Amino acid sequence: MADVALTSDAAEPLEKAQRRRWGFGARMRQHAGILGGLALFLALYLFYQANHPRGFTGQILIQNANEAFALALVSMAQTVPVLMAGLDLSVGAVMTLVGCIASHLVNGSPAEIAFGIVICIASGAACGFANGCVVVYGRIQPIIATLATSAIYMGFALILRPTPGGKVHEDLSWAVTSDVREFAATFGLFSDGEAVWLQPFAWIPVPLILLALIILLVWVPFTRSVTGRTVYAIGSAEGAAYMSGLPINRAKLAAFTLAGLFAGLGGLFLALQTSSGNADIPQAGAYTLNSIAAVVIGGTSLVGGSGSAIGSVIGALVLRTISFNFRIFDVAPLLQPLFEGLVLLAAVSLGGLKLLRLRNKLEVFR
Amino acid sequence: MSKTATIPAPQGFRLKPDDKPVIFAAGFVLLILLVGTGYTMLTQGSAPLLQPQYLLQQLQVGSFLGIVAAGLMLVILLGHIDLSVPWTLTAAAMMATAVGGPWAIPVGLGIGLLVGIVNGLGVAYLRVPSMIFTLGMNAVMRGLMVAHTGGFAPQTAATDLMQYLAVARIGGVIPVALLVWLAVSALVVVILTRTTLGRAIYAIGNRERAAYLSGIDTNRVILIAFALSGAAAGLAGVLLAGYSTKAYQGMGDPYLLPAIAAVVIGGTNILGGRGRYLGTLVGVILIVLLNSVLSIMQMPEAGRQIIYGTVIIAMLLVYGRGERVTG
Amino acid sequence: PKSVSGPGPDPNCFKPWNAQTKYMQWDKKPGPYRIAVVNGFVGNTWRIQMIQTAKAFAEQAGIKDKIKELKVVSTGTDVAAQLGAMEDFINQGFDAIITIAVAPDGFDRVIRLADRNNVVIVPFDNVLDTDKVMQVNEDQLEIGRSSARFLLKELGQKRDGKILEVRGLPGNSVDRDRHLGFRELMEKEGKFQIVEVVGNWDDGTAQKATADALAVHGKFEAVFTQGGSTGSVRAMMDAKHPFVPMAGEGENGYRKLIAKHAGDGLKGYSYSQSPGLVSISMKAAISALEGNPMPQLISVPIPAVDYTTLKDNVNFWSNLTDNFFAANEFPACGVNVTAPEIMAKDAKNTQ
Amino acid sequence: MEPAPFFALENVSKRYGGVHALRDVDFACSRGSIHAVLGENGAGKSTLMKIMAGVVQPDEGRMTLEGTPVMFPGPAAANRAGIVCIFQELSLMPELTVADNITLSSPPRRFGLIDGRAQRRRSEELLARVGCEDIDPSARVADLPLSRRQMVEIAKALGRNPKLLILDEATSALTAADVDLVYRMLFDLKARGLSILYISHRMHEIEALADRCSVFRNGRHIETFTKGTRSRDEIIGLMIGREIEGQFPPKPERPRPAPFIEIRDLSWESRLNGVTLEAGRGEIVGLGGLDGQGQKELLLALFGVLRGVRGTVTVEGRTMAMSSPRAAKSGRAHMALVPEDRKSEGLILSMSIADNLAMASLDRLARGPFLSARRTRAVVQEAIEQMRIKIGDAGDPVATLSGGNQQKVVIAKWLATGPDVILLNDPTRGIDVGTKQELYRLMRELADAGACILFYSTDYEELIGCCDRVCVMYDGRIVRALEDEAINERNLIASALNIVGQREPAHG
Ligand SMILES: Nc1ncnc2c1ncn2[C@@H]1O[C@H](COP(=O)(O)OP(=O)(O)OP(=O)(O)O)[C@@H](O)[C@H]1O
Ligand SMILES: Nc1ncnc2c1ncn2[C@@H]1O[C@H](COP(=O)(O)OP(=O)(O)OP(=O)(O)O)[C@@H](O)[C@H]1O
Ligand SMILES: [Mg+2]
Ligand SMILES: [Mg+2]
Repeated sequence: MADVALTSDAAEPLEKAQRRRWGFGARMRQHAGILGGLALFLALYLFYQANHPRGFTGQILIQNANEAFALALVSMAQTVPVLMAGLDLSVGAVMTLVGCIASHLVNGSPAEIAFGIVICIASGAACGFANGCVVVYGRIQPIIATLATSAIYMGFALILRPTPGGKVHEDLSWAVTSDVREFAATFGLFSDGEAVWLQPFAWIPVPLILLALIILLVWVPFTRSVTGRTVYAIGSAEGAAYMSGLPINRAKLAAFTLAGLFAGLGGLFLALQTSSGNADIPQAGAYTLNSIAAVVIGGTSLVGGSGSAIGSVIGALVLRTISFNFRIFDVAPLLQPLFEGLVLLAAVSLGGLKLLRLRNKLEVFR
Repeated sequence: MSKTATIPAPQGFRLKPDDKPVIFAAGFVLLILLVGTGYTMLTQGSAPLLQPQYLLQQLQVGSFLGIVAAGLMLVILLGHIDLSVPWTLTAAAMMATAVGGPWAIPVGLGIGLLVGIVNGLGVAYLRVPSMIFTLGMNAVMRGLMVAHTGGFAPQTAATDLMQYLAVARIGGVIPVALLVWLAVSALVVVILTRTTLGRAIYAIGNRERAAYLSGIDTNRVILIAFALSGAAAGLAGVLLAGYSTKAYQGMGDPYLLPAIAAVVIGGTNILGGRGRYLGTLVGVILIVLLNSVLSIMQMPEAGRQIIYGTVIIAMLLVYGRGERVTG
Repeated sequence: PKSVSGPGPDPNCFKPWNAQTKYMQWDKKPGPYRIAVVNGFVGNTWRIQMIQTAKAFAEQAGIKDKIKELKVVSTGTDVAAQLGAMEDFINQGFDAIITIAVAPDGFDRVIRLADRNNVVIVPFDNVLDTDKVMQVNEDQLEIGRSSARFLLKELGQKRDGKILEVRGLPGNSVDRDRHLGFRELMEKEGKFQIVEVVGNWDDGTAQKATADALAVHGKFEAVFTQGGSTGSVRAMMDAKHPFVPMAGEGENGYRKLIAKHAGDGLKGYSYSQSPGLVSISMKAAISALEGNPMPQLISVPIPAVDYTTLKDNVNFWSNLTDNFFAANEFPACGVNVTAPEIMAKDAKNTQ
Repeated sequence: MEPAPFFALENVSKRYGGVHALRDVDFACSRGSIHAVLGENGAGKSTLMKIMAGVVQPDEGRMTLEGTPVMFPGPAAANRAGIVCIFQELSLMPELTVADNITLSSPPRRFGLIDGRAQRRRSEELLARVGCEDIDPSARVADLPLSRRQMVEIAKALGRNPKLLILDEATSALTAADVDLVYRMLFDLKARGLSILYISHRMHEIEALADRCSVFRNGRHIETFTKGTRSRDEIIGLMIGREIEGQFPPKPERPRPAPFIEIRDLSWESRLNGVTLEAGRGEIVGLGGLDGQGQKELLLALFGVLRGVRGTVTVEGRTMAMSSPRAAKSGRAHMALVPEDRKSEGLILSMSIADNLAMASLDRLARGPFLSARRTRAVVQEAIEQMRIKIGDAGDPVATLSGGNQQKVVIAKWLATGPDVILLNDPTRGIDVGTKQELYRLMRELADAGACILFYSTDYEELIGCCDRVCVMYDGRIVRALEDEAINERNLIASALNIVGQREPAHG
């Protein structure tokens, strides 16, 4: 009797507490990071398009898509380990290595090309898997493990391509770096891309379509799988995840393998785009560091547990768009690096603003 | 150094686990020397690597990396990282030579300190991940230096004092640079083992939340650590300029990754909270000798890269392994 | 562009690479022109000097009125970004694009677009492995050979002993060509033991690498340092290694050292991959836009001096800093911006 | 009468390095019964449970499940066998939503992919089963108070429809109201024939729930008996191997001292709505009420952890700024806070006991920037003796201490700073009776020595037992202050539910 009163009353104030916290606003706040990134990107990009002599045309879109694709994929790759609260410093190296492999294999008859592409994707995944093994069975911190493996992968890349060069299938290279119509035309599909039903999409750049496919067919299923969920769980609280009987090791291996796969796809595209391979150490480094920046701008927390590869794609786009604008405006060439640095610093520091909202200082530490 | 209760031992063992890195790294240093000597024996029939002047020269060259690593270690112990080292170092060197005269060195150190403080502010007070903020700072410093060189055609000649510190040898034997390195090392050891600052650094590296609730001003500690790291980079820049008698664009680029590797090979936990300076010291020597011997053996770049990677993994497999998760 | 037969205008400036070099011709366009310089990596003195030169040259009388707009961007060591930038300038309707390629391949797509839009692309310094564009460079193989020739001359009768070769950036075609040229002669001429170390064209790295080599090998008969030559000399001085004949780049510092120590045996040779190449490339682009037939591969004479021909304030400047590259002007081409003019400017006239 | 064993262990032993966590233990539990496991900190309870749940493997011994021998390589295996454990250290992922957590290991799927809607529905019904409809499944666990998290943890466990359910101090942070929910759920489960193992350091819970009790003492299974065959004192005797006389120290008979610290309508966000209270030297003032009514926020606010706190706090008439723990510690009211979660907030587990003890008083131990090794050693020694902390070597990581001793370290590290105002946030959670008694004694000694203590507890017995006054909080304000006789179970619960006093809080 007293009990009844007790429970019902007990629930009441708490319910209020909950409501106070879990309105629409809270949901938004969960995605604040990614939304911020999106806003930043739209602002910068529309500004660029609006001021471009040929703004809002197919060519510009294609050119930008081509430029952004590799970085976008490498950033997606970086996201997965970061969700597990680990960094992967080898994404740039894996991209480079796969690019070098592609410059040897992706050429010749359709069969050979298909085979080459499969090998490229497989070896990207294999590199990732190797990282996973070092982390899981070697029990070495991801950031260091991948720092080491990246050196090894660069070594292999240098062996495959002591000096830049190689060849990839020209039509394929042209097709994947153009819009849908060109793609169809190159391979004589859909009556050379003139099919009526195709026209609404004819202007879409192929890289964007590839990106969308990768997200829909690989990333989304991953996040909705138990393994994917486990990755988030590990980033959030590894011990607890283990106690809950989750497959920790499998998830870690899967995560790094997926990272390798994405990075590999990036490398494959870069090879197609440049129809060559180049074991360029500074370039690999640049991609790795940019991928980290992209991940953060995309609203993924470096301490793990929350974020999304889609955010990282947006982050990558933000980074690219910053430099787009230098081509439109007259910035003294020797001041460009400075501006670039400042904008990057500002972009990543935006996250610091949420501190102003923070009321409980303890929330800083997690 | 001896009684470092601050360095936690997982399973109740005491000093053993943190001696391991030092011992193994030292062993590996010997191995490198032996391999190198084997090579020279075969090619020249002489063993120059075992002669004191070679080793002293390596220590002289190594002291630049050593000083960078010493500063970086403070930051890594916090569980942070400082990617702005390359262009902090360069900026310090370039500004020092640009100013020249008696003010050269103070200015160089000042620049380092300044960049460090900005890093500290960003990381501690804005709570931007150090990984990213220092990356941005690195880009900014590069931008500044490009504009500086392009715009002002600065003087780039190192002052005599800078050259003295970097290349002079006391009695023609002991490199002054080495003494500078040792001085810095002594300072870091004292900070880490004997001061409240050091204790706070380890505490924050382990669990900042608890440190904060113990009334430690964690933001201030982070700020100081980054400032010190910056200053160390600045000092290294000044010395390096002295060594090559001038400051030039990009002179800091070859120092970041080796420094990180040295700290980690020395047994410092990259996530912070654990590690002793002696390890870093040995780690630096290991990296420097490895570089030198590979260069002597005319190892092609590919081989170098693969060997670096393998060495780091191998060393960590021996002693750098984390605990298996069980709740 | 259509493939035509030479000769083109101003042959001692636009010198064809060799007899086989074919000529290209673009449709004549009315000036003045919009020219873009797409640089890759920025953040070493050479690139900065190059960018400054480009801007100074655009102001030079006789050029100024032919250029409506000059835009310079640096894309960093990222081939995708560089391709994007070039494509962007094509789309913006620029007439010519001067570039230092981040990689020798992968520009096929951009070249296709450029040809469609009748845009002239001129790679220089790091050139492309293609004959579809007009390119400007010094003959890197020849740089290697001439260095070898000089050293052999200075070594007199001596045809054995150790030679130190300090190479440049691994994997870079310039490094490869200079190396091949050098080895070609040295190995033909004598039975030297050539010790090879990597210096990345960077003073500090070259200095360390040289120091290591000296520590191990004791004495060298001669030294060839592709870049970062100053570092190599410093290392020898630190190691109290006697001065020996040496071939190296065109850094002012290196030339200062030669001038100072030639008497003590530093018989030095200093070729220069000049940042001034950018001016010639711009000039070539303009000439192409004016409809002249141009050599597909333009060979720029190698500005080289040795300890006998060094002259203060002419081909080196003892009172200026070490870092810049002394050879900047090419009188034969009417490129008259000297290094000091570039590198001794102050803030306001860089904007 | 004796039901057939469902899960049985035979002479199981487990050692950690030198420590015998369990020695040659026989233990069995049967379906349809709630089986309590009692023992001091470090007695081996958690280890036993961890073994049953497959988290750790025994060194020796056999386990049989319904007669057939089993062994579990990991928690996953045990789960599959129907053995589910709610661990003392919660096993939730703070960044994930409640729904994600509850359905973590076997989420509802469509076409192999996790089905968000079904998952939400499932978690809602599970939460309903433990009577927590108020928890929004899409809330992040990190944003829930500890008590709510423990309820989520329980819902999560139910979600795996266990045959054997283990609760290892799973209720340590629950308030009377929640505990009551859990009771009913447990009885319900028992009725359905589940076997339930229940670990708690709270006697009244054991008495209310258990059918049978097993007592452990330093790794050995001392005795198992049916409830009611042993008196409370006998049981405690079995647990700690000695008799303990009267659990709470006597309260002093004296007029109420003059206020030392005065808090005037303190407000923060929507969690504190004008708290006014004062406490004098020598007083132990309890903070009562349901969990999550702002007690923790009050302590944090005083300690300078919260931003944007309105209201005034005066110490001996002087206003003090609540800017940071550092200020609170070194300011005129030398404050000390024993925080909610000792493992993440109170201690630095991987650092040595000595370092932890010195952590709060670093600047008092320093000469200039330098730490004085001598002073430090002295302080550590004193602390260890004063608190009777059972340790091997002060250089060992504090993680090697049992929770009880860990808690002592937390308190000792603050006593070393010689505080005037001591804020205690549920300091006895998961602490065994013996240790609790020591703490109570200590609190009283400190008070008598002139300290002023604010003591929040979720266990009303101890509020009754050791407080001079109890201020009961409801919805961020103090709804009732109880003094001596008035401090009793009835009043506490009544005012906790705000049954007396104004029914609805004034603000919206
Ligand atoms: N991971 C471990 N490493 C070393 N020793 C351990 C470990 N876990 C348990 N022990 C030892 O086993 C003993 C029993 O630990 P256990 O956790 O079972 O105690 P408990 O009964 O759960 O105490 P509490 O009431 O605090 O939960 C401890 O005293 C400890 O010495
Ligand atoms: N790394 C370790 N080394 C040695 N012993 C350990 C270690 N980790 C835990 N223990 C032991 O395990 C036992 C249980 O540890 P735990 O952290 O669970 O304490 P606890 O159960 O939280 O205590 P309480 O139940 O009072 O809260 C403790 O007695 C401790 O001695
Ligand atoms: Mg326990
Ligand atoms: Mg326990």
